[in-house]
Amino acid sequence: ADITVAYDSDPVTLDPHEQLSGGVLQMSHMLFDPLVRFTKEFDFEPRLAEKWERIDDNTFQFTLRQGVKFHSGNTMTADDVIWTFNRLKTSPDFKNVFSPYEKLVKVDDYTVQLISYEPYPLVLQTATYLFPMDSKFYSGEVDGADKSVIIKHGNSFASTHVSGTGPFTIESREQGVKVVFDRFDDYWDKKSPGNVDKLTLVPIKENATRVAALLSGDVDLIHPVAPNDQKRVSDTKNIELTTVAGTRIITMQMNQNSNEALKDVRVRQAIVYAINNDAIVKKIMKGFATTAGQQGPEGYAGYDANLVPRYDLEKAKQLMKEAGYEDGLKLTMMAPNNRYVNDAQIAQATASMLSKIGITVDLKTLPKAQYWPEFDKCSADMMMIGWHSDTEDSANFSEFLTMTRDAETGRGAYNCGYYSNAKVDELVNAANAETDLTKRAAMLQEVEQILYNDAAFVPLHWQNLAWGAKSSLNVSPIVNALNFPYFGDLVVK
Amino acid sequence: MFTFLVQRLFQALIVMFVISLVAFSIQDNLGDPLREMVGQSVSDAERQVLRDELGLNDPYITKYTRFISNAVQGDLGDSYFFKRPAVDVILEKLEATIELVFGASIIIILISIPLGVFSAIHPKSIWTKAIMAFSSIGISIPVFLTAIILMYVFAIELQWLPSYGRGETLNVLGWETGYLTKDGLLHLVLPCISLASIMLPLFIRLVRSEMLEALSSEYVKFATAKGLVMKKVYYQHALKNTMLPVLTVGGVQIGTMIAYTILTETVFQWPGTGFLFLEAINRVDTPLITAYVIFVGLIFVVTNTVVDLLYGVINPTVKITGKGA
Amino acid sequence: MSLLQVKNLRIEYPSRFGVHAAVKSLSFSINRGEIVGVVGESGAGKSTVGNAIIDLLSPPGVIAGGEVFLDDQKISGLSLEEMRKVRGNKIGFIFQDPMTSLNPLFTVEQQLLETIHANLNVTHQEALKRAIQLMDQVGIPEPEVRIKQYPHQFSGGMRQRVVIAIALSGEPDLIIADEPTTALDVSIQDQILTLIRNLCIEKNVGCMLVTHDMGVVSNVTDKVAVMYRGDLVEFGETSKVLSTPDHEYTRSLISAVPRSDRKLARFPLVNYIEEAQEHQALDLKNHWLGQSEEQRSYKGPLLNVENVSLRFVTKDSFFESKREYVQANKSVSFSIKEGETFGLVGESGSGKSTIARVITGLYPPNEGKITFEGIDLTAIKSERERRPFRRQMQMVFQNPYTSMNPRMKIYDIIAEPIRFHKLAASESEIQQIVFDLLDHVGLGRMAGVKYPHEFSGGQRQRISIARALATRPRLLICDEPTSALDVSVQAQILNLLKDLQDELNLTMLFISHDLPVIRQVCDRIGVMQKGQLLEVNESEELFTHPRHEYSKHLISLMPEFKGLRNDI
Amino acid sequence: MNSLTQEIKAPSRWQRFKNSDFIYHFKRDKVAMFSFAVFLAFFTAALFAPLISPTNPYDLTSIDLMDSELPPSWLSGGEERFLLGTDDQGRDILSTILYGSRLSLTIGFLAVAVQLLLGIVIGLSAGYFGGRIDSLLMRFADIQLSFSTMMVAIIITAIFKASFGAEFFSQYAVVMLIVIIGVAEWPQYARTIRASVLAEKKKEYVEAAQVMGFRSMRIMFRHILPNCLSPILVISTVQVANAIMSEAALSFLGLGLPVDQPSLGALISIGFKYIFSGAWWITIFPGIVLISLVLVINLLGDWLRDVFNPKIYKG
Ligand SMILES: Nc1ncnc2c1ncn2[C@@H]1O[C@H](COP(=O)(O)OP(=O)(O)OP(=O)(O)O)[C@@H](O)[C@H]1O
Ligand SMILES: Nc1ncnc2c1ncn2[C@@H]1O[C@H](COP(=O)(O)OP(=O)(O)OP(=O)(O)O)[C@@H](O)[C@H]1O
Ligand SMILES: [Mg+2]
Ligand SMILES: [Mg+2]
Repeated sequence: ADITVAYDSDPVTLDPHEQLSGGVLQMSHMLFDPLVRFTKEFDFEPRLAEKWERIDDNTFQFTLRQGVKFHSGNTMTADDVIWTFNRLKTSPDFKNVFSPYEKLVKVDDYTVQLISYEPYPLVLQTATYLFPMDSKFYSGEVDGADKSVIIKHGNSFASTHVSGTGPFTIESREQGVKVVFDRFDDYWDKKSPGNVDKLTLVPIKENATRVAALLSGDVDLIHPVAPNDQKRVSDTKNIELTTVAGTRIITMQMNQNSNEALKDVRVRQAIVYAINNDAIVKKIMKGFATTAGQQGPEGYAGYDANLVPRYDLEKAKQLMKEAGYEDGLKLTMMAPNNRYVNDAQIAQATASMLSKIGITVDLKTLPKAQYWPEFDKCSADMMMIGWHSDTEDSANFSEFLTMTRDAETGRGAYNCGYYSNAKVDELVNAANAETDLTKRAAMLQEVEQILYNDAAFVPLHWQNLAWGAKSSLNVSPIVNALNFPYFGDLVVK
Repeated sequence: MFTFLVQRLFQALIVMFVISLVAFSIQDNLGDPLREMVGQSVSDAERQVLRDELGLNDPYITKYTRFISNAVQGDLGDSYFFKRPAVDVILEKLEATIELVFGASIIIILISIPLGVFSAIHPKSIWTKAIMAFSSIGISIPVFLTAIILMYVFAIELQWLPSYGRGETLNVLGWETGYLTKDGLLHLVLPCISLASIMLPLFIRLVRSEMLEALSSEYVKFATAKGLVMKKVYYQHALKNTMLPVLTVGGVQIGTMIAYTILTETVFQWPGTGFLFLEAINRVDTPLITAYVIFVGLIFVVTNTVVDLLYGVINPTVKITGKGA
Repeated sequence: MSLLQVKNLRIEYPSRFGVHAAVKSLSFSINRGEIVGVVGESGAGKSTVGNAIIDLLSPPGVIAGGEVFLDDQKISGLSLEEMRKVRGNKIGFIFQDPMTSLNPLFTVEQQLLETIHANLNVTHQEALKRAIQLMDQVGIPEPEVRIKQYPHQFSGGMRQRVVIAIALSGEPDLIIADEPTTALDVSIQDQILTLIRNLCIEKNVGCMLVTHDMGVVSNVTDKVAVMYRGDLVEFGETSKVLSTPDHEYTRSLISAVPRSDRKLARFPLVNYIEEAQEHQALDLKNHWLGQSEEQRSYKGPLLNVENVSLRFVTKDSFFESKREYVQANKSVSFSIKEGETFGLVGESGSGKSTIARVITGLYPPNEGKITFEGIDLTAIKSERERRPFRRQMQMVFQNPYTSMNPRMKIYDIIAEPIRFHKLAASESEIQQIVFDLLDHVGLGRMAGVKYPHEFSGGQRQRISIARALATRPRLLICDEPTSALDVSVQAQILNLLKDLQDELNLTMLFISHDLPVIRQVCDRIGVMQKGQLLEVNESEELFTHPRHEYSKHLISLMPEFKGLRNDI
Repeated sequence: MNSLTQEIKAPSRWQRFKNSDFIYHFKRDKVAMFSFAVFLAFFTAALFAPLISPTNPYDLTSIDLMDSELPPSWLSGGEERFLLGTDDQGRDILSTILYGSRLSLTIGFLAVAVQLLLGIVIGLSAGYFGGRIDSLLMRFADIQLSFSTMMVAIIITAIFKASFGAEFFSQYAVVMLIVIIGVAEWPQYARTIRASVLAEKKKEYVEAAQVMGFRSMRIMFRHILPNCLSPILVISTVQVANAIMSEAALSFLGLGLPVDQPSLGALISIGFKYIFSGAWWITIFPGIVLISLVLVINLLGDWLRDVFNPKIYKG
């Protein structure tokens, strides 16, 4: 079957290692295959790695699938995987994910061992980022330039040429207009029920247009679907809405550096108590989000079901009084207005909720291009940030958002709250070296508990993901919370 | 005439130079291009390396001289996103925009002139009132809404017309045109109407009001006395005299349309320069933004030169000379 | 059966200050082959009648009563399309204001051809031939070249002739000509009147000829209608009306005709004034106009024009050799003494208006210089230095209508220079002066609240004169200042100018085609042809013993008024 | 409308004004009077918004998210408190329209005034003086045109932030918006006026004025300008609507008014997203206000144009 899919943007490159972004990963899952991939339930599903086992604390062994062909016709072997791993280590975007590993060693043609410096628990998570590339195809030179080089801001061989193992090959690509994918005839996964022969991906930026394109039948599948349009999409005959609880947390950080009052835990708590997550989710997100009381969503290691949102206006007022801010205080707040779903509205609603406990908010919303420089400077007392864990793991949130800022290690790089708690730092670091997953989960849960008590930040919600598609498309089996639909497996009736 | 053109060419260069200077000085206020290039977990040190590679950390003067010395060779830098020379990217997207603007202009001309003339000739007619009321409403409905409403009616409810994109195009002498295929034409309808709807009210009003002035003139009276068919009196004698301001506004608007078809192109996902510009702004693709603004400056100089030349053609008392005094 | 019949026509111009009945109850008729002259006071409603006949009254004018018949068919109240068929084809119309009648954006050729095509069924070639022939008939030199040009490249008289050519091009049965020859020199005027005359005889065409020139009336018309304040006071055979007028107004009108045979000290004033507008002779010593500011120590000629040449580019080109020019002035030199009136006569298109514009600094000359009181004006660069001379030097434009800002009221038009040059102490004084000036040119104060387009041709001309006088100039350049005035008003105005001259030593450059007027007014006269000044002579000398061939030719053609002259 | 003070100071002037053609024609034109009345009604309603509006939508404590997207009171689900319903944040639409009009009208009119001022001065000078001045000014206009309102906003904000600090900007947001929108769009006027001037200055009345010795300024403003008025009026009426919507677009860029104080334009833009998801009232009611406002402004503009053209007879 031939289908047309409309996204809000198209992949910036064909090189899977150039940029760690949703778009590139979505593309990677179509043109390449990872060693393992997540299932809907966050379990791991073997792909190019048939089997895996932990050899010791620092060593993890993968057995590769045999008879897998690249688009070029070459056969995939351990050499390709090692080549890919080495390339990843040089990629500015991915090297961070693979920094715990020392090397990938070849045992035989179809067996490799991943050696980490320290005991590392998240090997399988990182293995989802390892999409073996065709080392022969990508080696050598064209026009005097190395084919394998990764260039972010200029042309490279890899950014325009592809040879992967994925279910699709590129037929044509017109950047910003469309990408046409063709089914790869020699695709290894013969068991896959997928029957899409040709998939055209078009970027449609405007929410309303994307929905219109679906409703008018010009495209078969769209993503994302804005909360406002979801009802309309699900109400339309022959069109179905598929939603998945998402993993991107939306938070507000409270800058202790810029505002004296926010150093006081009671003020922070008051703010958290004053904010009605339910109302935001219900009214602004139209129910297409999950209210959050912590960083990681359900299914993540650190998730603690007891840490629920705590909206209590009286309590909030009480806390303000205790902290000596009975007469209220002034805060500045900044939020992007085109980054997250309904970001500006959420910020506005938050501001208005805070006004109920006497906090006057000077709110400013900006387009993301202007917002990020402000965020880098932590310009306001409260700043909105959403975070999606690249490793689908609780620790990642803390590493970037709530650990003490440390320029050297890069910890707390996005911690505009300047929240700092030695215990949290210690627990997260320990968890990252703990291979016993139960123990590790306990540690991460403790972290969440501390953050909860300290009101380190204001958790708002996890954004849901939504796809709208013609009923003939069997979408729900292939979509997941990670937002990498496995189009290779898509069944069209 | 010749001197005039040479002078204009020279002026165009100055204009482009000044624009580049201004565009360059505001670059830092547009946002951080790095953000759009790297993932969230990339460390600060890595970013600095990239910045150095891109020359973003150089002092302003260095950056600007580098830019200018490349620019004289026709190289305005590579787009970060497209990874190709910005000029090429713009030229490539220009086709789509020109086709869109062309279609919209045709609609505007075909509608605004007859309606404007009609409402000037029959100021008391009920139709005139309807036209004027419609145009007032038209002025206040933002193009975004017009576009969406059109899309909902014609694409979703009636399913007569496609909702987005350019459709099938035909390559004629290196120009991808949508005017020669049925699919391409269908795709043109809604965007062109939306784009036209922004300017239509203005032009109807402008034609009408200038026409009213012209109709009260003696030469129109004399032309009537000569026994000419009234159509000729209105559409030749009076209309030509109304053309100067209409042409001027037209010139500016055509320039503006080519330049900022942003909204229409965004709504209809039209792969043209307006959309390109908006995306460039969102992605902080500074080389592309700079190249684009310079390019727009050129468009304005060119359209205004053409308009100035046309003044001379339309109104022989307006002299076009290259003399500087 | 008469060609045109007008019955009880009444035309009104309503305004916020009441309804003005421009024509009260008018009836007359024109037969085929007949020329009916319409004369009368300026503002009497002559043009209004003409416009009403072809249903082109300028708003807010309305036909309040009466009917018009053409060939016994009622043409008043026809539908737009039916009326269109009458216009151009049945009735050829020449508007009073030739300057504004032509569309500035079309060439003369386009405007002529479209008329021919609209009314006659001919091929393009034939039409073009006819157009060129017509241009030639109305006396435009080099018609093949000139036809390609735009109206602004024509002189006043030439434009008037183009308008005539257009009106005649549709072979109409009836020609309504509203002062068609005001801007034409006598020889061309003669040519055109002969043309019309011949049309009437050969093609049996009727003609309504509005004119102020009593000479023309007596020479070419068969019948004459005399209008006074919206009424037809007399209508009959020309010879009868002129020799034995019934109405008092006709009589006084005739008496005011300037004499062409000898010079008088003052113009005879019309003594028929219905509402006795008591006009005391101007007591200039106590009048604002008499309070001059200048110290006059300079002794030489006030104005000196030396070797002035000016050419217009008619076809521009990058290459010098390919450019085409019209030489409008060729080495013109003359000088005017203080208190003198210098007349300029000559062929239409000979460069008279151009030299006037050169003197006022509107056109910088290509060669030569202009000195005013010994100061070289062409050397002055800045507008600021020039300003004092501007005030001392005023001009009445050949076309009063276009020279007035259409969006300003008459009061402001006249008051503005006084205000600007601070010639009056207070606003009330300004008001006094403006009203005074309006009175002196015979318009009355109520004229102040109106806009230029609400006036008749002659009235506009008077406004223009009033404006020029408002700065109390020392040199007044008059380009055809009285062409649209009936003889009675003309006499009044010219007397006013004469008074000013006597009292204040006002210097004048007087451009006119009306030779009798020139003879009455000027001290010395220059004769121009094709951009050159052919001869400069004392006024009486020129009329009695012209030196140049062309001067002789001109004077011989001066239309003679053969009316009663029993009052002198 | 400061007539009251003038009456006391100079009764004669007031008298003259009362007798002027302007007032005369105004009194006789029902459409003009009606339009003016409507305009005045909007104007006063906006001016006295704090007194007449049911709630203060700019006071965050008074709004509740739980009240959001309520339909107008006469529809099912509507509430008595909110006559025209509420927006996405729970603001009363009626009150927001009243408060928002105040901002939008101020910005719309003053920004157009700035555009007019710049456009007229520059266009007149370019057309009248011609030559080098013309080239200079018109190329300047080309440069200006190349930078969209958005870019101009970025430039001007950057300049002001650099020289006065960020605080200043938020404090004087309205002034800044007027300057930004005013500066961004003058070339349209300048070019139109220049074109008219090019045609007008060749006319004889201008020559006559020159012969009178009038200063260039006077000739430009007093003589030529009134004759170029009709396209200016047309563009102005359109520009008011444009300015109101531009302001809304700028606030999206974070360059305009604070998001929690939506202007009329902003309210309309907010509502776009909801128009097909049910809550049409967020856009429609303010939209109707804007349309009627623009309509009466246009009617007044047309009327003014006729008054200023003495040749057009006004029954
Ligand atoms: N458009 C108008 N509005 C108001 N009054 C007008 C208008 N046109 C002419 N009038 C008035 O009507 C009267 C007659 O004007 P008309 O032009 O017919 O005079 P005329 O006899 O042709 O005079 P002249 O010989 O000076 O041309 C004048 O008093 C004039 O002021
Ligand atoms: N702007 C111009 N461009 C080109 N040629 C012009 C221009 N103005 C005048 N001319 C030409 O210059 C010549 C002299 O014109 P001018 O107006 O001085 O004549 P005139 O003596 O006043 O004639 P008339 O008595 O008919 O008014 C004419 O041949 C005319 O066509
Ligand atoms: Mg007349
Ligand atoms: Mg002349």
